[in-house]
Amino acid sequence: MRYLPLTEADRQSMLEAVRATSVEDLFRDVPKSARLAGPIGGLPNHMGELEVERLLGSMAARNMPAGSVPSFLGAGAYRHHVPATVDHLVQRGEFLTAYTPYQPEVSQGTLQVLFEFQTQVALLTGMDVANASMYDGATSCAEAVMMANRVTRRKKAILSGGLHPHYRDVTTTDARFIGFEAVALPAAPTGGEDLLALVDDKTSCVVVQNPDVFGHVRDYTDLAAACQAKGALLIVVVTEALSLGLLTPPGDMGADIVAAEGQSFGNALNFGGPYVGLFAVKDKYVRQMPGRLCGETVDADGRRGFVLTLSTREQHIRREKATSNICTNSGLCALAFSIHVSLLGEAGITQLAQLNHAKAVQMADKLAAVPGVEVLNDGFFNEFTVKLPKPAAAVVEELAKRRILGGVPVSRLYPGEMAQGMENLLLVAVTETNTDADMDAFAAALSEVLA
Amino acid sequence: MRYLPLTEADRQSMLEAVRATSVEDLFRDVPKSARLAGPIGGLPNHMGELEVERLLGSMAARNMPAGSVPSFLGAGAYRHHVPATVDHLVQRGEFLTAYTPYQPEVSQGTLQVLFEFQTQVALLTGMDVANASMYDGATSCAEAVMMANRVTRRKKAILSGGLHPHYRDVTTTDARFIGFEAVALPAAPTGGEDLLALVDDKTSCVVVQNPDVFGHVRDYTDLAAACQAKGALLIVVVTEALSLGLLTPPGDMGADIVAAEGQSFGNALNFGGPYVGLFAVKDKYVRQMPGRLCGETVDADGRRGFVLTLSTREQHIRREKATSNICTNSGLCALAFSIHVSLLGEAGITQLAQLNHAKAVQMADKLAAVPGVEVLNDGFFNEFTVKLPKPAAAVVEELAKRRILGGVPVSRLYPGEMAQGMENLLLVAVTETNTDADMDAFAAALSEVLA
Amino acid sequence: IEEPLIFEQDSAGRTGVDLPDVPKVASRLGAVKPRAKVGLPGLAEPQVVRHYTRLSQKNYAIDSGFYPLGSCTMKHNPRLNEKMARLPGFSDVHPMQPVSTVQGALELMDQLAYWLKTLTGMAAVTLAPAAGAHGEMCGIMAIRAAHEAKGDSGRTKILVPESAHGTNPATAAACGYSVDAIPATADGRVDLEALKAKLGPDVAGLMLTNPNTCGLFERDIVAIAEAVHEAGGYFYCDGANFNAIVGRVRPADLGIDVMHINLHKTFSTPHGGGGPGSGPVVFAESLAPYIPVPYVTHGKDGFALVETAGDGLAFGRMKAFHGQMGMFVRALSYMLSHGADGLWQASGDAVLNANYVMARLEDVMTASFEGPCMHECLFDDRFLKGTGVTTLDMAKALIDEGFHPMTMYFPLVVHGALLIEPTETESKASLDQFVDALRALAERAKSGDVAYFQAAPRLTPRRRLDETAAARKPVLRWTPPVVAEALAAE
Amino acid sequence: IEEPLIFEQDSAGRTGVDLPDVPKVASRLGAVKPRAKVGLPGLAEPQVVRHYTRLSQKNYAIDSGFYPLGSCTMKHNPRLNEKMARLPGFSDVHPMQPVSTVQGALELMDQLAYWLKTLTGMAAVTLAPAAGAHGEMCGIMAIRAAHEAKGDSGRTKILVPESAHGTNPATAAACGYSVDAIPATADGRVDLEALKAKLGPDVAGLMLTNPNTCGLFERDIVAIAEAVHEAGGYFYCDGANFNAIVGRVRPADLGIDVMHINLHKTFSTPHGGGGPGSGPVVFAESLAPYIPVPYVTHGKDGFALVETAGDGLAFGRMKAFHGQMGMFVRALSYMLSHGADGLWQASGDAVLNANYVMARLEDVMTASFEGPCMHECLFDDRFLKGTGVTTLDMAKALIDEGFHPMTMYFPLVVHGALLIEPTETESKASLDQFVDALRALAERAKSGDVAYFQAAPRLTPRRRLDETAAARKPVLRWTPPVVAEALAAE
Repeated sequence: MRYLPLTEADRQSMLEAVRATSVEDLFRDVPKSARLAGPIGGLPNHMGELEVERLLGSMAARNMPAGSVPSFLGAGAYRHHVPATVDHLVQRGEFLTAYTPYQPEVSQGTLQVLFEFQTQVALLTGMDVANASMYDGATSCAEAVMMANRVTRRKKAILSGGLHPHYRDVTTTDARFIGFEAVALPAAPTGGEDLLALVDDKTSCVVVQNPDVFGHVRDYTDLAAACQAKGALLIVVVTEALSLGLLTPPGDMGADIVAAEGQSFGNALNFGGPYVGLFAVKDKYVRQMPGRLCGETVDADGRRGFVLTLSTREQHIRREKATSNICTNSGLCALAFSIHVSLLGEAGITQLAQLNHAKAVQMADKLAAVPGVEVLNDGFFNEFTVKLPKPAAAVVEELAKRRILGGVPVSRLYPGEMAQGMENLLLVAVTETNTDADMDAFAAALSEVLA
Repeated sequence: MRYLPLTEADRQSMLEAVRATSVEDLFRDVPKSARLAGPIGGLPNHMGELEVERLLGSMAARNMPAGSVPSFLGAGAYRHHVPATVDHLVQRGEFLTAYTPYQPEVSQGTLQVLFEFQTQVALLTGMDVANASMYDGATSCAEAVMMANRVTRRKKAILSGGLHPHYRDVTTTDARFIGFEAVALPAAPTGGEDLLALVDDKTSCVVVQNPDVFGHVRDYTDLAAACQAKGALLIVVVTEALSLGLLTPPGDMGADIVAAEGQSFGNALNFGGPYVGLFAVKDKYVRQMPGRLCGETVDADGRRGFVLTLSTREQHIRREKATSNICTNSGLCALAFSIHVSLLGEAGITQLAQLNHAKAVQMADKLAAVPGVEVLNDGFFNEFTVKLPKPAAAVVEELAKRRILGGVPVSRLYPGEMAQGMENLLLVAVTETNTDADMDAFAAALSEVLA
Repeated sequence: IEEPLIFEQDSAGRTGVDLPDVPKVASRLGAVKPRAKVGLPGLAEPQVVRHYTRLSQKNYAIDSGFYPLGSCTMKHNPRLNEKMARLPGFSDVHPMQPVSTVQGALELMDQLAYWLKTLTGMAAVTLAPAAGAHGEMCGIMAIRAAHEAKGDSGRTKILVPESAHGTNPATAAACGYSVDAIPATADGRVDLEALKAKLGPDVAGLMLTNPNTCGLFERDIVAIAEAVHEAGGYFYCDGANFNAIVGRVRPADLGIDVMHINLHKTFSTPHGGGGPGSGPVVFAESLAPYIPVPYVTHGKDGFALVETAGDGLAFGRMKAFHGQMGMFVRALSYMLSHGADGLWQASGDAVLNANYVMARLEDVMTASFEGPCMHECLFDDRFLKGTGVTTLDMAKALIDEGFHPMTMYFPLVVHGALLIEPTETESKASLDQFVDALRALAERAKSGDVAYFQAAPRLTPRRRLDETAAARKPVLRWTPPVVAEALAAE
Repeated sequence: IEEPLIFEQDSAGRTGVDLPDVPKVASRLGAVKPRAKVGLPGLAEPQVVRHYTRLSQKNYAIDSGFYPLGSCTMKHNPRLNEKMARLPGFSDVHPMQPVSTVQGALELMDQLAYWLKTLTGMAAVTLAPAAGAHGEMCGIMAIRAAHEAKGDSGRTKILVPESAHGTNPATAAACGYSVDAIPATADGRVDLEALKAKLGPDVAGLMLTNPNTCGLFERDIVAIAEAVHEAGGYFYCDGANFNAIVGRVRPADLGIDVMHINLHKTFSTPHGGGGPGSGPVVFAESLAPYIPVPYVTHGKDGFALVETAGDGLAFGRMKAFHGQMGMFVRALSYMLSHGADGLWQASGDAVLNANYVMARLEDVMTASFEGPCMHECLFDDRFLKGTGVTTLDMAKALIDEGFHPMTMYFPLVVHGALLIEPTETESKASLDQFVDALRALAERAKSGDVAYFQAAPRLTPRRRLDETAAARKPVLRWTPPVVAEALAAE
């Protein structure tokens, strides 16, 4: 076994040192009935690299990589071009195979990265401070609601109909088991909901999204002020972090908490994970924030250094009184995010965001020109909703047969009855990875399928 | 430009510091007539990563990767499975972006690798010492001949007809320009040449190959002794380094110099390069050896360390009196070789070599069963020659249309008239990467093509 | 050379990417204006590469040395797994592609589920949880769902041993349960009688780690399970220490109802400086219906995904999309590489290594409990008594010897704990080196050289850091110098 | 922690690979017996990863800091290039595949050739040479072939300036020419009159580096070319310093007949601790027919390969197969990334950076010649006169400041040379840091602190190594302890 350095001779001499007759002897505290007599049944024996590559390679080959065809999928996961530098650096063993930086003297690399990451997230969201990342955008959203509950000592959250339905689901799952109320408004493909009307003195927070799940860009400045006037917090969710390169950030609108998905920077699609949740708040809420935090300090010689801090909020110190049970972050994904954002810089992120928007505008025009297709959005960033003359799910299957991944049917996000009235809606995302030829191929194929 | 850190503001302040009015001003020593007025014509402007990936990706897509089809190509380049660890470590910036280790205090990593590499090569070839690598096997062979000329102060080399024709060409090219005689015997697909008869008192060396280019395994023990008795050196070439895991090594046969291609360990096919030449000699010839050498020493505190040594043989010290003009080695390829060999170890290399041989035996039997096909070899390692009832080049083209890379036609190696009488011969190599299904597909397709 | 923050390397207009020109179209942002400025620094690519390379060089990692962190299973992370996870067929697949275009991805999830169920003997598995603690949450949700389904609303308590990971009580509390601690016996196990005394109709379940955090196998585990079941509760096992028994003992055979598995511990997906993890949860028949969506099924046209809870007993999503796919690929690659025979050997070697370390240290340090231990061994600070040297000092001094410290001050059941987990991927030579270093330090501590320990570490990029100051006035981000000055002047 | 040799980590039977069982067939090795033993050590994969990771950490590299080695062009190595070279369509293609299956590979070679010809203004190019020195060999072979074709056998001499790279005379000598050195003028250029005096019917050609190794542009280059041509010789240019002028000056416009190009310098393919390099050679019309095989042509069915010299003027192979394909991909990736505008900027920045370093150091160190310099600047050791500190000492002290030393004692035309090449991929901040460190060291040297310098470096994995002892009794390989003992006892 290539991963096991002990030789039979080592094992024999070590057994002598531990005064045991066999390795099995060391398992003597296990009830005899539960001890297997030898390697477990029902599984193959070990394989070499070549065989593993063949087996997993054949599974991989049964998928259609988004990059191998014109692809316009978004809905909370975006295909952006990640510079080669990012993955190279992420794979350095010193980052990849390190643990949580609990021993700061030998973890300054990871810690400085986290400090820089926190700053980048704060700048992008326009907030005061950010944590060192969460599992993903959806759990970040649910944790934001629970944090609002703690801050306001109230237990009712209002979830906008523009919130990504997976984020809504995760929050309502938590609501059910953890015990708070989550009022989820129906999907609002054309907007027009009156969130403020639902805010009462039991309401801890209102959760909105920008751009919302249908791609609409909103200004929540007034809503933020109104919520806060009623003692509730405004939580703004962002699923396409690149939009923060172009749009007024939630912090400038007055958001109390921003919960976002950071996958767009540095992270591949990965069939949905691992991704990286962003979590940023106003200064005054720092000590109520869940998750890990890195802070600046000095060492015994007075030199600047970094440590994990405010750990008295955390489960490993506070146990049942912790702000959350979370004890990992998305370290590597946060590193990838941070490297990509560092490469882009101010100039790059602005141009990339503009490029995405301009291409989306072009695509929207091309699709609007297809007979029977209507673009629902006035304003959008790089994703918008079109109304087709047929159910979108079937159209998408037809497009896939033509080797085009033509967007996410809204009915996929709202299964069963919830999709009623939205069966014909299709979410279309466009990024810098889509060429003019991709866009033309999509429009042409759609014309064909709808003809 | 993503690779250029100077900003316009930097440039202005630096121009002031150097008291120049413009960057162009710094080029004032260049004759005005030769100074371009601006970016050169005929070339595109800079491209982003995504565009470069598209352009090069489209070129890559117009090739048929050997791993994507059943592939039986050898003739001096072999497709082996390289563990993922190898490429991961080779890409570490500390190895990849370091220079030749002329400053040993900050290059102990590269130096220890070279010391270990030299030892591995010496062990594999059965020789006393090895250098830190050459460009490839063919240049290694030519350098071996020139070294033999220096050692013997003679100027005639006898090249066996079993020597890879590229190796022969490189040696005869050098012979033409550098000024020595190279007597190349005709190709010997079935052996039977009398090399010793050609050795006279002007002969510096005899160059043989094992297994030879047609796959025959030879014992050169008697030849070595006979050459040495006549004052000539025996140079043994090895193009498939993995064979050293199973066959009696040249050192045990009495070879004076071993020149080999190391690509089989750690290095991809790369359409022919970069590869890694191995060069090993008897102890007494160390100071006549070309190329870089790493040696053990101690530092100012008495600790073991490594340095480049015997550099008085080299061009950067000896200039026109150097043993060769070589001033690079194949550092990264040698590193890949060394890591792969370290992973294999004694047990792995033996098993891998046995596996290659056993599969080749199976393949030979399958092909021999195809009507009209004859296997020429009695003994072979992982490559053998078959005689087809038709010209092999056309057969190989037919097989390629069926998406099988069915070996190297001997006529490809011996262009034009040299191929006479060998048009129907095909070299077939088999490695651990060939599955039973690959082998059956090859035999079936060959039957079909020959039918 | 010190490495400044990226913000301190800023030059306006500089960038590390080149992008095509933006097509000239009228922008259609709706109500919102483009923002004026983000405030990010501009660096060229060479600077970025050097920045992160230099930062990485300030980290200790498994690749650079022995990392004997107890309860963390810092084993070798094969590069094959990284390579497999980067196959475009896995990494470049969108979670919302038509299922007809992701059959291989679903097959991989199905295969991983099969391995996990087979190795644990369990009936069902969810791959959704993003980490161990998330898996705990999932398990406790399932327990609550099961009691709710039976209409049993009186169970408000979860029992948790004193030695539990901090996540256990945090999870139970987060799910609205009160937490009742169970004491340990003198031999480091759960006190069965004390447990029985606390069991009753108000107990929803027990959360237990096995092997426990003292590195010991809970000998009475079958009796514990029976007692919990008899009282109408469910038995949750924290699977963080599964590495000790994987391939040798099936948790289902111990009476466990539900257990999470840390793919980033037992199955070697990298820790990555703190994540991402992946925490699948396996369920016995008793709890199998109570799992979150989504999950993979075999449909008539191949594999299908169930993405909504509907009217069944399954409950809603725990995260967006389908789980940590990238980690699934790595874990399955690890499993296939080991196979049944390799896992048997791996858990055996993990336990042998830990016992070897314990045996070689027990004359100079104080082992807390009698062996055999499982995959980790526990010492307490009695051997430091009177020396003035603390557990922390020992750990920091160990850094200067070239090793990552062991886990300190955990578990809480012994004083000044030092918990050492060598894992199966360390060689005997590496263990011997570590043991020799620790023996020398123990001798040195006993010789009275307190100053040496208090000044450690000396050879690191930073010496001991002031954590108190960091927490007192938290500085959690970089601030532009002018702003920072203004703030300081306030 | 010291990292032992792999041979010192051996355990019998251990391996870092798993292979399928060997099919049971009768072996058919012919006359030769299987060998009994190779003698390689057995390590498991985790040990191998750690070994090479630790070794890498003992290296200085561009990725970790500034590497101002003169004449070596240690610029940033983009990772994009590495990624491109690993596309299976390039990396997993066998050199002897039917040409119908490698059209993309031939297209890439053709494209690279186009870029090289356009950038140099030359008529032809060979991609075959494996490195710069190999390219020199190729160029001199072409010169010899051209003279031979003309039946001109009296040309036995190659002129080489004193400041030439050591490879130049070595190459000329290896090709059977005698080498005649040309002196330099006081301003660091070739002495045109001295050159003219040596030109005659016995001169095959001139080998010149331009910009030369003093970092200066040969102002008289056009006159030099004319003189050489007039005398019936050819003008070979060592292209190692092409980075100074790439995209701004075409060597053909200077009268050069043949020049090699180091893809691993100008076009950023990595140095890799000493290779592999790649040294394509460009030829003016005068020498274009005299190139080695193989080369790519446009055939009627796409691209074709000419693999044999045949009866033409082309000559035979210089290496097996078609050249350093992996390096071609990287170089073209670099070229496309820069484009005409980026290369213009790059050479400009390279020269600006060098002049800036020179300007900032000239008051404390002694610049050998007046500027402007090109891409590198040259100092000599006059500023150290009387301090007892040598050029070597300065270099070693610089290591402790976190920098790789500059090139020392080369070129030979000045005493105690320090040759600094910053390249275009260093930021101004990085140059300032370097300059400040060097200024401080120069001051320190002048202050008389010789001991400090002689003890440097202090902060490296090893302090100064005994190179004399290494050469006196060379130990070039590990030997098993028993054997080593026996040898020592002899």
